[in-house]
Amino acid sequence: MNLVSCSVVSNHELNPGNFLITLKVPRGFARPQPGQFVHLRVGDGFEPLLRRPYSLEGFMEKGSLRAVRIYYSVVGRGSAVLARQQKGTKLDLIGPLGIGFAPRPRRLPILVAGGRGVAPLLFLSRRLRERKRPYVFLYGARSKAELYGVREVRGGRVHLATDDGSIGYKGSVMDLLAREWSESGQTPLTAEIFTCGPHGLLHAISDFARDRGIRCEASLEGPMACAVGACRGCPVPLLPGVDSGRYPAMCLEGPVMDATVVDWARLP
Amino acid sequence: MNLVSCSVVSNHELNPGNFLITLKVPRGFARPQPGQFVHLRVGDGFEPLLRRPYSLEGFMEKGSLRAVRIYYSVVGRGSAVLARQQKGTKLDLIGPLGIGFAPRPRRLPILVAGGRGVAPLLFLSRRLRERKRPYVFLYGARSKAELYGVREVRGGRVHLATDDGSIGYKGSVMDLLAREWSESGQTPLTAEIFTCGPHGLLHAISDFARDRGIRCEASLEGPMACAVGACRGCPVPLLPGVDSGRYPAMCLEGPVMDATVVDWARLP
Amino acid sequence: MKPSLEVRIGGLTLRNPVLVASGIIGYGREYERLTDLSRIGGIVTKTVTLRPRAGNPPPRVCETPSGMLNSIGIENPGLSGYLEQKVPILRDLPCAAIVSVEGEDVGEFCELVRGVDGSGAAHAIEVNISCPNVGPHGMRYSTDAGMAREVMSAIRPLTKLPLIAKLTPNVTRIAEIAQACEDCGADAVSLVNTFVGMAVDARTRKPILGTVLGGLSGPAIKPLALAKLWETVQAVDIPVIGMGGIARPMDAVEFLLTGATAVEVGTALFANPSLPEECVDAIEESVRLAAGTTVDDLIGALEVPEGRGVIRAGRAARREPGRHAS
Amino acid sequence: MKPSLEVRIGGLTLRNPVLVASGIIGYGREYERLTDLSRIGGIVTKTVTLRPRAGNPPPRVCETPSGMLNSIGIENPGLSGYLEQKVPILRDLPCAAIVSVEGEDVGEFCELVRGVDGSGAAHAIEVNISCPNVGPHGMRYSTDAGMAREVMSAIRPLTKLPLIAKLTPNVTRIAEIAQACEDCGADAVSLVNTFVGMAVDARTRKPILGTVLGGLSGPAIKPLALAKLWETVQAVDIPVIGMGGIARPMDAVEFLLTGATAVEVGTALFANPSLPEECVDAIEESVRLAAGTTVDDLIGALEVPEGRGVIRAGRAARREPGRHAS
Ligand SMILES: Cc1cc2nc3c(=O)[nH]c(=O)nc-3n(C[C@H](O)[C@H](O)[C@H](O)COP(=O)(O)OP(=O)(O)OC[C@H]3O[C@@H](n4cnc5c(N)ncnc54)[C@H](O)[C@@H]3O)c2cc1C
Ligand SMILES: Cc1cc2nc3c(=O)[nH]c(=O)nc-3n(C[C@H](O)[C@H](O)[C@H](O)COP(=O)(O)OP(=O)(O)OC[C@H]3O[C@@H](n4cnc5c(N)ncnc54)[C@H](O)[C@@H]3O)c2cc1C
Ligand SMILES: Cc1cc2nc3c(=O)[nH]c(=O)nc-3n(C[C@H](O)[C@H](O)[C@H](O)COP(=O)(O)O)c2cc1C
Ligand SMILES: Cc1cc2nc3c(=O)[nH]c(=O)nc-3n(C[C@H](O)[C@H](O)[C@H](O)COP(=O)(O)O)c2cc1C
Ligand code: FES
Ligand code: FES
Repeated sequence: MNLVSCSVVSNHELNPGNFLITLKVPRGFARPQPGQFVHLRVGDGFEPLLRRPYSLEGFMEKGSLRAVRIYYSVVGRGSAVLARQQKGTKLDLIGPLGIGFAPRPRRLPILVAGGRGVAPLLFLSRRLRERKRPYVFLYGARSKAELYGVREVRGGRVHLATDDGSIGYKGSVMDLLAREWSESGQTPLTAEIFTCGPHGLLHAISDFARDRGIRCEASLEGPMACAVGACRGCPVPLLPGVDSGRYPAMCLEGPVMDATVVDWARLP
Repeated sequence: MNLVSCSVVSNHELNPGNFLITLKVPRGFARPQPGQFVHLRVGDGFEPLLRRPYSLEGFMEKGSLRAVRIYYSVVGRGSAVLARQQKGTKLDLIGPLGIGFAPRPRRLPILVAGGRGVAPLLFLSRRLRERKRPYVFLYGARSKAELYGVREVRGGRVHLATDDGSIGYKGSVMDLLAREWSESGQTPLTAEIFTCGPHGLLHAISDFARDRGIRCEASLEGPMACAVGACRGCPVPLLPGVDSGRYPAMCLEGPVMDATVVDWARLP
Repeated sequence: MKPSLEVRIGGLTLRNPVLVASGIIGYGREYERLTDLSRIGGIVTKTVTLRPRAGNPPPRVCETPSGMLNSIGIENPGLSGYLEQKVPILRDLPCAAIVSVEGEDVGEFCELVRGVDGSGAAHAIEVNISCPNVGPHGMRYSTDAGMAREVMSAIRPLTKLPLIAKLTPNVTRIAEIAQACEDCGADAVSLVNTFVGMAVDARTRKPILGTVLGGLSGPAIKPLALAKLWETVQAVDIPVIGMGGIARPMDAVEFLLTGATAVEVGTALFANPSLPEECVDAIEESVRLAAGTTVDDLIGALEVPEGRGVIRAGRAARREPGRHAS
Repeated sequence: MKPSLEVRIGGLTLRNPVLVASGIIGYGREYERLTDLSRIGGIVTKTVTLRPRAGNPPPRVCETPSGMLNSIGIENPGLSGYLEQKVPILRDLPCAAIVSVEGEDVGEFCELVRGVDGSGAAHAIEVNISCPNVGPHGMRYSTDAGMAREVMSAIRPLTKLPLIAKLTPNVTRIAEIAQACEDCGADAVSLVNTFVGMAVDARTRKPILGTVLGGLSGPAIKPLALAKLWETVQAVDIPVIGMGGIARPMDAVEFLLTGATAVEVGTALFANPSLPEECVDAIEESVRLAAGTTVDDLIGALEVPEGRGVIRAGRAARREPGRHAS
């Protein structure tokens, strides 16, 4: 982990409200793991005052050139400022931070993405491909227009779901997962789930996994101040009985956590 | 006076730290007098929170097209935000506001400009030219590079002063005024002074004028909140005895005021 | 069907719960070309004192991060000036005129209330017992429940007009002052006035304001104003008028949800003179979205987890204390 | 010749007057890769309580205009956890380690001071009597001079380490609390802790923080923090450590000019981990510009017009009151 300055290589709106930004980082920035995030200063001045945490959608390295990619939605002040940053602008970020996805050897990784939650899973899928590991990629969005990066997914079986049925399975990616699981013949000993998306979806998926004893890692989100474990501002509520009421710090023990111990009902 | 939306026609840095911005205004914006100002919202959001007052450097009218010009220095947050506004950006302003210069009939107007204070005097000089009235234009700056708009001044006699002597009289425009006045043979009954610039300069000029009984109008500056006379946030300190300790509102009874009654020592 | 936005402050019914705060809009005329007063509930005038006041030496205003400091010094024409110059202006207003008054002692408060009541132009009186210190009295009226009681009980018998006590946030327990005002017959309390603040120019090594200290207002104080409002609505039964940092239309809704019966727009009016009207629209829209029929469906509708965030002051003391330690 | 930036807090001499505030930097290690602790005066640890605390339910932080609200709930490992896990970390710090402690009653404060004193790793103790309410005790220690006196006089005999009383700004007269601490042997007071605040989500109609109320910090409160500092330095003779909204290097100079002997950097560290070092540079540069030789040439050097802005509290009461009414 390091504080490094970075410069905007490109920053485009890919579909309404969703942007992809590429940031050039110096060699001082360590190679990140899929699921790790950076704490980005989106602009100078006090609006916004705090950095914003973003999962990495990808990491590129060519010779001495290093760059990270972030896929983000404009939901408020910080992301609005970020969306205005032009090519060449200098920003700075702290990272890589947190704990990423940890696929186990000899298990089929089932990646389940909801909406813009696809970002860290695209990063993971590329890593799996490099490792020549097969995987399943389930991706749900409201409509075909909001699907991003599908064509990028290679070396794995992709199944899509859209609320409006404009492509793939018509319905939620949760239902798609249920169908695929039952048809796949996989067992908790042969496969595991990696997911990211709206907390409502993650909640449903973790219930599904718990009921069947499937190992399931989810990437969480929530407001953060320091992002390095100092301020304790990012508590993750755990289910009663788990770890005696302690609140793990999302920035330090997450953002990727064992979904089945998270008390989703108490997570905003 | 009105609240009107405006759009940036152009916004350029003319010399280090000094910009000229042209804003297209609707017909709802009344014809301004030289010395009047506008209260400009330099950007959205809370940084800065308040509008910024700017004297008009000029007003253009072509058919139904109206535009105002502002010559401004980047000295802080608001002006820094303004300097970033690109062509086409929509802003809004309140104006025209305040009381402008009031040249008397049959008197020679002597315009004395210090630095960026030249703005409202350039506007005045054009108006005098339209009226076919002769005038004298004394203009001082640190160096030749910082002189703006000199070539624009027509129909009047121009005398320049620079601290470094890179052009014109070497020294302050105050000394230039003293020299010109004594050589001109003008009297308080034949000429009057209109000035704008750093308050230190205005102080000196108003002392000079008071000692000789010369009528002298100066354009003041200071922080403002409402700029329409409501908040009383812009008091002008007057000399003891003048108007029984009342504080006129700069935005309402100024910004152009009789320089010889202002208590410059108490004006920040 | 259009939801009703009417609210009542004592005997006064307001078209809607959006007012402009004292000291912001003068006596209304200054903004008549900029703000459509016929669309809002009313305005509160600049505070009127018994004698005319020239106000404080410059500079009187200074911008700070998301806020501003002011030290105007209640520049105003005094009661006689008010009666001669301002009353006619207020009579022509297309909205309610709430007249703000401040005395240096109980006697002055009484004279002022009598004078304003007699003038006929006022729909209500906002009693400014909250101004950061003017003269030797310091902030005593605003910071001491006993003094507030003294003032309110002295003026209550002098007028049938709704009396709104305006409180300072610069106290340990604002709810205690609010309760004192309620006990002495105030029809409502309004809060917050400005927070005592200061700005320094490190280069000149001088304070920026001519009076060194000033009052902080603007978006910077909104979280503090909401907390003071929350503390107060738990402690009194009379209407509470909320203000402090309202700068976006939805901010007004936040104050109503927290329990304010009406809101006052302040500093942000300088940047956006249409803000009061936009607040009215946002409130109406919020009532609609909640499938409500009147603004009462918003007031105090904040959903708070059991026993959380309750401040223990006077009447609220019975309940569980909140936790919010750093 | 390089000006000396050394300052003394009781028996402790700091390399320079820049510290990092409690709750911001943990115990130092969390930021060792981001902030060069060898260039600053020291850090104040996260507050340690007698028993371990899990902290408050989420969300615990929320951004506001130029500020942030937090309701962490003093999550910390407790005294025993401190002794086992944190003491070794503090021993290795390249700067002074000031340990912050908070008890729920006088007895707990005593146990904590004994424990920290015994641990050896602390250069000073910051006594957090200012935290917005934790449990039933509410804000009593911080908001009542008598209670402050009780705590300080009980712990003073228990240690030779410098005792710094950290005060809350959520009181009518902070100077009175500061004087009580001075009278009871505090070597210094530090201020401000956070201002009680609240944020509301108008769409969900819920408070944003899990605890409803939280503490406001950041640039938004800087003008308020400077005013509290100004009030306090006029009332006590012991060093005052200033903080609240320091976000740019020159902000630190503003606090020193206003009378602070040292400053603590808080919230802004999250955005700019190098800020403490930049503050040190700005202070050194300001001493130079003023042709000074030591930082003492800055401390309290603010040029204030005669009789302006003086706050009447205790020892300062003799002087003329300031005027800063709206
Ligand atoms: C580890 C981590 C990884 C993340 N990765 C991504 C990513 O890859 N792409 C992406 O678009 N976003 C991501 N987020 C969320 C992102 O940080 C927030 O959306 C962002 O901070 C919003 O900032 P803002 O200033 O635009 O919105 P704000 O003005 O801060 O808030 C606007 C709205 O967004 C809500 N909000 C604020 N913070 C968050 C948050 N952290 N999560 C969800 N809602 C929030 C607020 O409640 C409010 O309703 C991630 C968050 C975390 C903690
Ligand atoms: C009637 C009037 C007409 C003006 N006309 C012009 C003009 O034509 N061109 C131009 O460049 N400026 C003009 N000004 C000054 C201009 O308004 C300020 O420079 C501007 O508000 C600075 O804002 P800022 O946010 O950039 O600086 P701030 O961040 O507000 O302040 C930065 C520095 O500038 C100082 N400052 C702040 N406000 C003023 C002020 N009003 N005057 C002088 N110093 C100030 C501050 O003390 C601080 O040191 C005029 C002011 C008035 C009242
Ligand atoms: C320039 C200015 C002048 C003010 N004058 C008065 C006043 O005369 N009487 C009063 O009760 N409040 C006065 N106030 C306080 C406001 O009415 C309001 O309580 C405060 O500004 C908080 O609201 P805001 O943050 O929306 O501005 C003044 C505020 C400002 C900014
Ligand atoms: C996330 C967070 C946690 C804090 N925790 C503590 C704490 O444990 N003890 C304490 O005395 N102050 C705590 N504070 C208060 C700060 O030390 C400081 O007094 C306050 O934030 C004002 O300074 P600032 O505006 O520079 O942040 C905390 C502040 C924040 C933002
Ligand atoms: S954000 Fe500070 S501990 Fe996680
Ligand atoms: S700025 Fe408000 S009265 Fe002049």
